[in-house]
Amino acid sequence: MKMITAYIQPYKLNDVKKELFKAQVFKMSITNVLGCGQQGGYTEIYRGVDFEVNLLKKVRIDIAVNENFLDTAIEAILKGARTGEIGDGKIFVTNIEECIRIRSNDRGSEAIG
Amino acid sequence: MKMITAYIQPYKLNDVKKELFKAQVFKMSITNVLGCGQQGGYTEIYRGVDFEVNLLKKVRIDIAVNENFLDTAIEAILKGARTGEIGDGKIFVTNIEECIRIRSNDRGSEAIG
Amino acid sequence: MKMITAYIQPYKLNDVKKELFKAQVFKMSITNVLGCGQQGGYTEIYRGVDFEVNLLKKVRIDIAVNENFLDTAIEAILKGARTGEIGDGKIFVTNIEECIRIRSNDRGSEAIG
Amino acid sequence: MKKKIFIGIFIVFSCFSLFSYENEISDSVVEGSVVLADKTEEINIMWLFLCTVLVFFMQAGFSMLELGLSRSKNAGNIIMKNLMDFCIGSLVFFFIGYGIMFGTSVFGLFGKSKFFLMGSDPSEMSFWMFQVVFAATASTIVSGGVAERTKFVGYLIYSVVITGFIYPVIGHWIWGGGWLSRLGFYDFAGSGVVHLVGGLAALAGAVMIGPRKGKYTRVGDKIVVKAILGHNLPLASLGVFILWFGWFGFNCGSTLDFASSSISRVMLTTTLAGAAGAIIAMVITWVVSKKPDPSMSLNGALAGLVAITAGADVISPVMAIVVGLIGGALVVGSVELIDKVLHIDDPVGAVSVHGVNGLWGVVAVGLFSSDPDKLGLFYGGGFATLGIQLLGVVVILGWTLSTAFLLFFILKKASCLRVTEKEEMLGLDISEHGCESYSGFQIFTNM
Amino acid sequence: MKKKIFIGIFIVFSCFSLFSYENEISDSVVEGSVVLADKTEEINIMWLFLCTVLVFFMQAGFSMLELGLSRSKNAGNIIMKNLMDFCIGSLVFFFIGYGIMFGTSVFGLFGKSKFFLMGSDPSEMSFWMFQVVFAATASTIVSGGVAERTKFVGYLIYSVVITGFIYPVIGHWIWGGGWLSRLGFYDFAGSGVVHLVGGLAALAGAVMIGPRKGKYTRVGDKIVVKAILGHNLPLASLGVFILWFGWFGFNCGSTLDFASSSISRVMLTTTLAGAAGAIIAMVITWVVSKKPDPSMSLNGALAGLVAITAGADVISPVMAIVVGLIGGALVVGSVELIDKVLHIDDPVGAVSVHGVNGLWGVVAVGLFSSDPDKLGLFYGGGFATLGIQLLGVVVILGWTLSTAFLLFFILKKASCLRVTEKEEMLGLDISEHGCESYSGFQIFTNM
Amino acid sequence: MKKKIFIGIFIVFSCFSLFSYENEISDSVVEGSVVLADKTEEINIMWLFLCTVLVFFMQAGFSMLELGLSRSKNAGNIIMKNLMDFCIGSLVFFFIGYGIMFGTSVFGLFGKSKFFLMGSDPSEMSFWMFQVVFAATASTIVSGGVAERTKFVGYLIYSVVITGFIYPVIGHWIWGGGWLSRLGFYDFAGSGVVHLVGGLAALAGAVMIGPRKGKYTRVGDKIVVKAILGHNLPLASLGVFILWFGWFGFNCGSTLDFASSSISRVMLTTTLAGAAGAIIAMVITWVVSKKPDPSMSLNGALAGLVAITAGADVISPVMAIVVGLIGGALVVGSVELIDKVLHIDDPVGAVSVHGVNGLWGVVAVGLFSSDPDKLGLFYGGGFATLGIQLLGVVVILGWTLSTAFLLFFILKKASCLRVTEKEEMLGLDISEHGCESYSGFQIFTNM
Ligand SMILES: Nc1ncnc2c1ncn2[C@@H]1O[C@H](COP(=O)(O)OP(=O)(O)O)[C@@H](O)[C@H]1O
Ligand SMILES: Nc1ncnc2c1ncn2[C@@H]1O[C@H](COP(=O)(O)OP(=O)(O)O)[C@@H](O)[C@H]1O
Ligand SMILES: Nc1ncnc2c1ncn2[C@@H]1O[C@H](COP(=O)(O)OP(=O)(O)O)[C@@H](O)[C@H]1O
Repeated sequence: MKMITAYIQPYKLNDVKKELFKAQVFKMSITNVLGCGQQGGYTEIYRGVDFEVNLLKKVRIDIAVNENFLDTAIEAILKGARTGEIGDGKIFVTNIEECIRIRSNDRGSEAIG
Repeated sequence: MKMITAYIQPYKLNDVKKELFKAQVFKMSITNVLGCGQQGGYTEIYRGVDFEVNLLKKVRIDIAVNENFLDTAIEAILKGARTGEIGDGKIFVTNIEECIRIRSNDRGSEAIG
Repeated sequence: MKMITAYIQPYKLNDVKKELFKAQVFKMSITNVLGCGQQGGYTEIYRGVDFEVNLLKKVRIDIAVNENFLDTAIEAILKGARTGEIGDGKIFVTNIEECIRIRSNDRGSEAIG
Repeated sequence: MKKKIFIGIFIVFSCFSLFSYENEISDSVVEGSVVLADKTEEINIMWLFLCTVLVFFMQAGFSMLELGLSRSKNAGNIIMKNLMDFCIGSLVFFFIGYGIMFGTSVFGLFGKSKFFLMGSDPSEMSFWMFQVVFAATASTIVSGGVAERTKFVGYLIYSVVITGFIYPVIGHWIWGGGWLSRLGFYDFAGSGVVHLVGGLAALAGAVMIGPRKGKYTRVGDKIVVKAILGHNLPLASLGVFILWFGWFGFNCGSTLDFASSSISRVMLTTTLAGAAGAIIAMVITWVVSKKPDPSMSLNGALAGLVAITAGADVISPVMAIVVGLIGGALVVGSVELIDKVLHIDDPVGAVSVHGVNGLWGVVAVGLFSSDPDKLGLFYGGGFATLGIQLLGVVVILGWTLSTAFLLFFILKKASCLRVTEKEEMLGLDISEHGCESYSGFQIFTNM
Repeated sequence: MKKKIFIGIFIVFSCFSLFSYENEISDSVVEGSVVLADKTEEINIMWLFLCTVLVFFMQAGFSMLELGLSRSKNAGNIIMKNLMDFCIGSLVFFFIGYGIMFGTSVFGLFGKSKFFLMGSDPSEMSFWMFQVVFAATASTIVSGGVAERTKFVGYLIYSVVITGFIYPVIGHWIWGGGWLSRLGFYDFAGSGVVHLVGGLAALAGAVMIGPRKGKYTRVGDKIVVKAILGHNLPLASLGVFILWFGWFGFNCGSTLDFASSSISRVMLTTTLAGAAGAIIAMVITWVVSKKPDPSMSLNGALAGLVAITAGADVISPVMAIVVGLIGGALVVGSVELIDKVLHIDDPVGAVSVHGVNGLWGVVAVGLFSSDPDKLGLFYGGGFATLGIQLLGVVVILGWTLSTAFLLFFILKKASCLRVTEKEEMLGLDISEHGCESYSGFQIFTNM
Repeated sequence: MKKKIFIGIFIVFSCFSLFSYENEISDSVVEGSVVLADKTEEINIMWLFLCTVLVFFMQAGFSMLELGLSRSKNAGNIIMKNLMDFCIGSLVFFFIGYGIMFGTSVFGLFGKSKFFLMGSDPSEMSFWMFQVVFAATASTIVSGGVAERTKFVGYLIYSVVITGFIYPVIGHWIWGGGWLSRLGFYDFAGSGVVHLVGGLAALAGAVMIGPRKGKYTRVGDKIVVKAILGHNLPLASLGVFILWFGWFGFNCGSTLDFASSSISRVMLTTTLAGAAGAIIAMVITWVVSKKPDPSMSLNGALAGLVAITAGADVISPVMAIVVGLIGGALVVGSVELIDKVLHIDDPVGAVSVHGVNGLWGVVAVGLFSSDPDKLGLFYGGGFATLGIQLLGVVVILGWTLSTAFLLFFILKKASCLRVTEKEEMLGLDISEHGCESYSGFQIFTNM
């Protein structure tokens, strides 16, 4: 089982979700984060004083999948999130050792979906 | 060392915390997330127009534990969070390679607790 | 590739960022979390009734780095976040199996930075 | 002789002309004073207009205060309750409430005319406007006491009954020429009629509905009281400022007459009592819990305002400070008592602010009144004024508690009173209104 | 004889004295009434002052309402629009608008004097103040309809044109002694002049600017309508309370005369219509979507208020309830129609609240007026009043839609109308104003 | 003869009756005008009531503005400061402040009677009410300048001293019949007495307390200025609307007489100056930083309002626009100067808005007054009016800065002035008041 963690542009969330649903991935958890990356941020002026916004709003999506779904899910995210511009984000994959459905105490790959 | 990441119903947080404390697990980090799962969401009507809420409020708990605490902690979470209804959530376990206490630079399993 | 996850005091974020920048680490994602740790919280009184605040505001920083950057990044975080007082936080390191830059579909360690 | 007759006629004529002229003059003078009287009436309508809009605005104040002191997941419900108790209340008061309160009295018990404001002149209409915002105030007080767990439909029914029956009847007794007023009971601007009635109804509601889930938990054989924090202190404070702003209309307008010499005095006593209440509440929380508590200080200000309301025109400025100080102390003490000892869950402190201090305000008249017609105990009036004020308190307690408990009891039996546990946890916004009040904001709701 | 002469002289003298005295008396009476008249003017200025500040405060109400019903990322832009349409509007109205509206009429078409308030006396100045807050109201209504996507500079230009030209011209026709008023068209406090004009301009703006990104998406050959939730219902509700509070000034002040016998009646009808509008909107959403919708109920209250505005002084209290009920129903229906059928994106419902109900208010005069001079259809007036009211509607529609569409068309051509897609997604706060409205708050913005 | 006698008697009688009647008439006329005079006083109390409540409501405006422009973690503290400076201030002003300001003058330096409002009639009480809300305004201005780092107890002490001593003394000099007013210094509604005093006290406070942690950081030998964003722009904008709303009472009420012919003019100049100030602030930020800045535009509106306050009744409408424009420009410039050059940390711009523009307002009278008694420089008055106005400025500067610096110096020595660094980082809500202002909201606080 793998955990896919993707950082994407907030306004791309709907597209990503749509693509994931198409790919039969229905479960995920979403967090809003502030990202610091190549995009670099921007400078605004508040009451005459510059302030640097180098933490940009991003959305983090966590999706736990079984191995066989990994590539489909990643493809879906890429499709939904890519604009080709700096700031599109990153996808990280880590290993999950155990997964438990709280409701039923199901464990392992059957608990994931 | 393992990281337990649990997604639970927000209103179960207090119960889960209580169970964890009983099980001598006192350290954790909590994030609020939006979850998309079997629960499916609901449809509401805003100014005459349907809007689908398919991102439900969930709470994410991250607990780093030493292996010997793993099962106790998971049991505690299950006990505190289970209602038996859809939406109860999931627990994921991943491996932690290193743990450092910032204050003292302690490393490894002694830094966890 | 490793994921560094650090929980720090919110007001130390600027210092940590400064140290990371010095160490040539420019990419990170930041989440605000509530932490429960040794610090223990405090009790306040609201309308005559005690309320225990045992979830303290913390900031979580996620930094994906290549192995060769791991120690530098950790050092930077330690330097920026340490005050020596309880509540300084923890750093966890986990393994990343894959990293993908959404914009360009770059994979692996070149995608990280 | 002709001349004499002529002279005689002339004189008679001149006298007549004098006479008729006298009439003319006095007519025109009367006319002049009629014009004057006319303007007086118009100016008075303007005065009532001014005070009415101020009191109307208190609806916003109550709304913001209740919003601020409760949780975000119920904000939309609170908005609806506060909007609807005014809207429904004003129609009900138009249809029947006003008639019961101010119609021709039947044995001093209730009024029986003026329903639908039949045959009202402008003065009466402006009087109705001033009264309807008072009725709405009494009604909306309850909203805070039963917040975060009441079924919306139950609240609507409640608000029909209070503005159509409970409030107008007691109002008739005291302000509508009914029996209590005939005995000499004095409640200038409504510490009793409005606030005590509202506060008691809130008490009945809070008791019948029971506490919010998680407020009191039994651990062993001890009940642990948990604080449930309000989600928006800035809005709560705005609410208090709005209420205070409106209170000037509430109290000063109760002279009903722009030419009353009491208006300035009422402004003064109102200000001083409110200020004193806030200060003492701050001081007490500072001493007791080591930190001056904002939400309690806000309540303290309101407590002082409620307390002075009954006697704002008969209590001296210095004594108004005393009344406010006691009011502020009472609110701190009674919030703790009601919460920690009685375990009645009153999210915004409606019972303490309006009930306890409404009562205190009525009694304060009996103690501090310096009005020669109704001297208070401390001004040499003995127990005469105080006695009748205490009687009034008993009557208000009896009437309001019995009717309000009955009402909430029936609502409970009819399953219209409380939402399910699940709905409560989810928040009334979603479960009762299908809305989100702070869409997009990340809000942590673990209770 | 001497005596007789003496007597004669005496009599004549006494008659003279009587006469001269009569003059004296009547003089002093005249003097008395002169003093009175003087005060009347001053009191009237005070009356207008009171109503003006109330209407001014409606700017805050509109601002809070629009803020609450749109997304957090555009809050700063909404603040700027609402602040600036008043600021710019008041200067423009001072320079030219007022002159066009109330200057000496040129063929009943527009005024041509009083620019810069040249040669105004205090009464005129207070009248200007009362008028400028009305002009600002008309102007600010549009803000809500074009919210969340309009270029700031385009909005500023729009607000110059409406307060300097569109509004004053139609205002002249109806309130400034122009041709429509001469035909007998009646719009007491501005359902037509202010609200319908504002609502139509909002319609023109919303159509020309197009919907917010993501509001309507084509799926297959069906257009899917998405709800875009407002971010702060508490502020929206505060806005409605503020608006209602101000509305008392808006409607009652439109008597322009504190001594008018209509004031009380106007307060009453205003209250009842607003209440009825809110209730019916709640009931309809409750029936249709199973849950009573707060934001629609708030709109319902405003709808009732807009609807009664044209006839607040000529419609009976009971009929005011009917007018409000219809208004509340209209707002629910037309919001759905405009959104789901016409696919016009009006974030706060400005077209429905002000446009549709402004129109309804003007027509309602023709149906329900019980004023003997302009009896409505249901009061035996036949089609006389109704006809002229309908004519007025047509004229307002024609004038406002043509000028507003032209204006927004030109703005569009000049690329001053809409921000880029990227700016819209980022939010106007950052892209147009370089600010954050809720710094620090974690806000989830995925649209 | 009998007849003649009879006639004679008759005539005499008729004359007598005429005479006595004359007396009767003139009596009743006198009576009539007595009634009239009476009403005038009552109406005036009503006028002061109206303006007083408007000015009172400015407390809410200041509170919301300060809240909005500072960080969420200090919101509860700001609420407490704004509530308490009114509450404590009004008691202190009742006890001693008013007496010092308006009591019998001792050498034109301070008053020595009327403490506790001893022996006041209704008119005096209403005048006190109007004055206390002014005093509270002066006091609350400082709150914004010292926000987010001041110890609560220190702030309370400060507010006792300003309302009990600093403000009343200078107020006596200018408004209480003291020496400055005798020299002809003119400050209509308080640009000097209220705003300049408040602004200077804020300056003293901000300097003595020092900047918020993180505001200015030394990097090498350069000081880097960091913007600390306000957390709630919508509340800040609401605050400005409330302030403007109240300002009508502030300025127009300063006529102290409903029958004053200036009221309309004052409304007009107030509106135009505020509007002009907002516009120019917007334009300047637009030009300089490419984007029109909301918070600065809000400040601009206030700047215009402050600037016109001293001369609202003697400056023509067109010149009011000029005064407002300069005021708006001054606020933008001085905010930058104070922050970037002087490195004085004034979170809400209190020094710029109230101090700089208060000064400008006082000077503007010397330049633009068209009042024949005190013609301004540009109206042919030479340096006479200007000179005395400048003298007044110097006096206010001298008095306020010296007393305020001394006060804050003592507070600092007594360790009552500033919270610890840790408390500041944690936020004053938790450290000073043990409360959370936005419980549940996820707020990102990294400063
Ligand atoms: N090494 C990293 N560690 C943690 N988060 C990262 C890392 N790299 C990127 N991110 C997240 O991804 C977001 C987008 O990164 P960015 O470099 O701007 O994208 P792109 O590579 O497409 O230009 C960042 O704002 C951050 O939240
Ligand atoms: N595969 C997954 N990946 C990420 N998060 C998940 C996954 N499955 C469940 N979750 C999280 O757990 C929550 C509960 O899941 P759900 O399927 O509704 O619970 P249950 O399985 O008990 O019905 C979801 O809202 C989501 O936040
Ligand atoms: N075992 C753990 N699992 C998850 N989060 C932890 C764990 N230990 C600490 N944390 C996080 O780190 C924060 C600081 O921990 P704490 O024990 O107070 O620090 P310190 O060890 O320096 O005293 C906590 O508030 C929590 O967010």
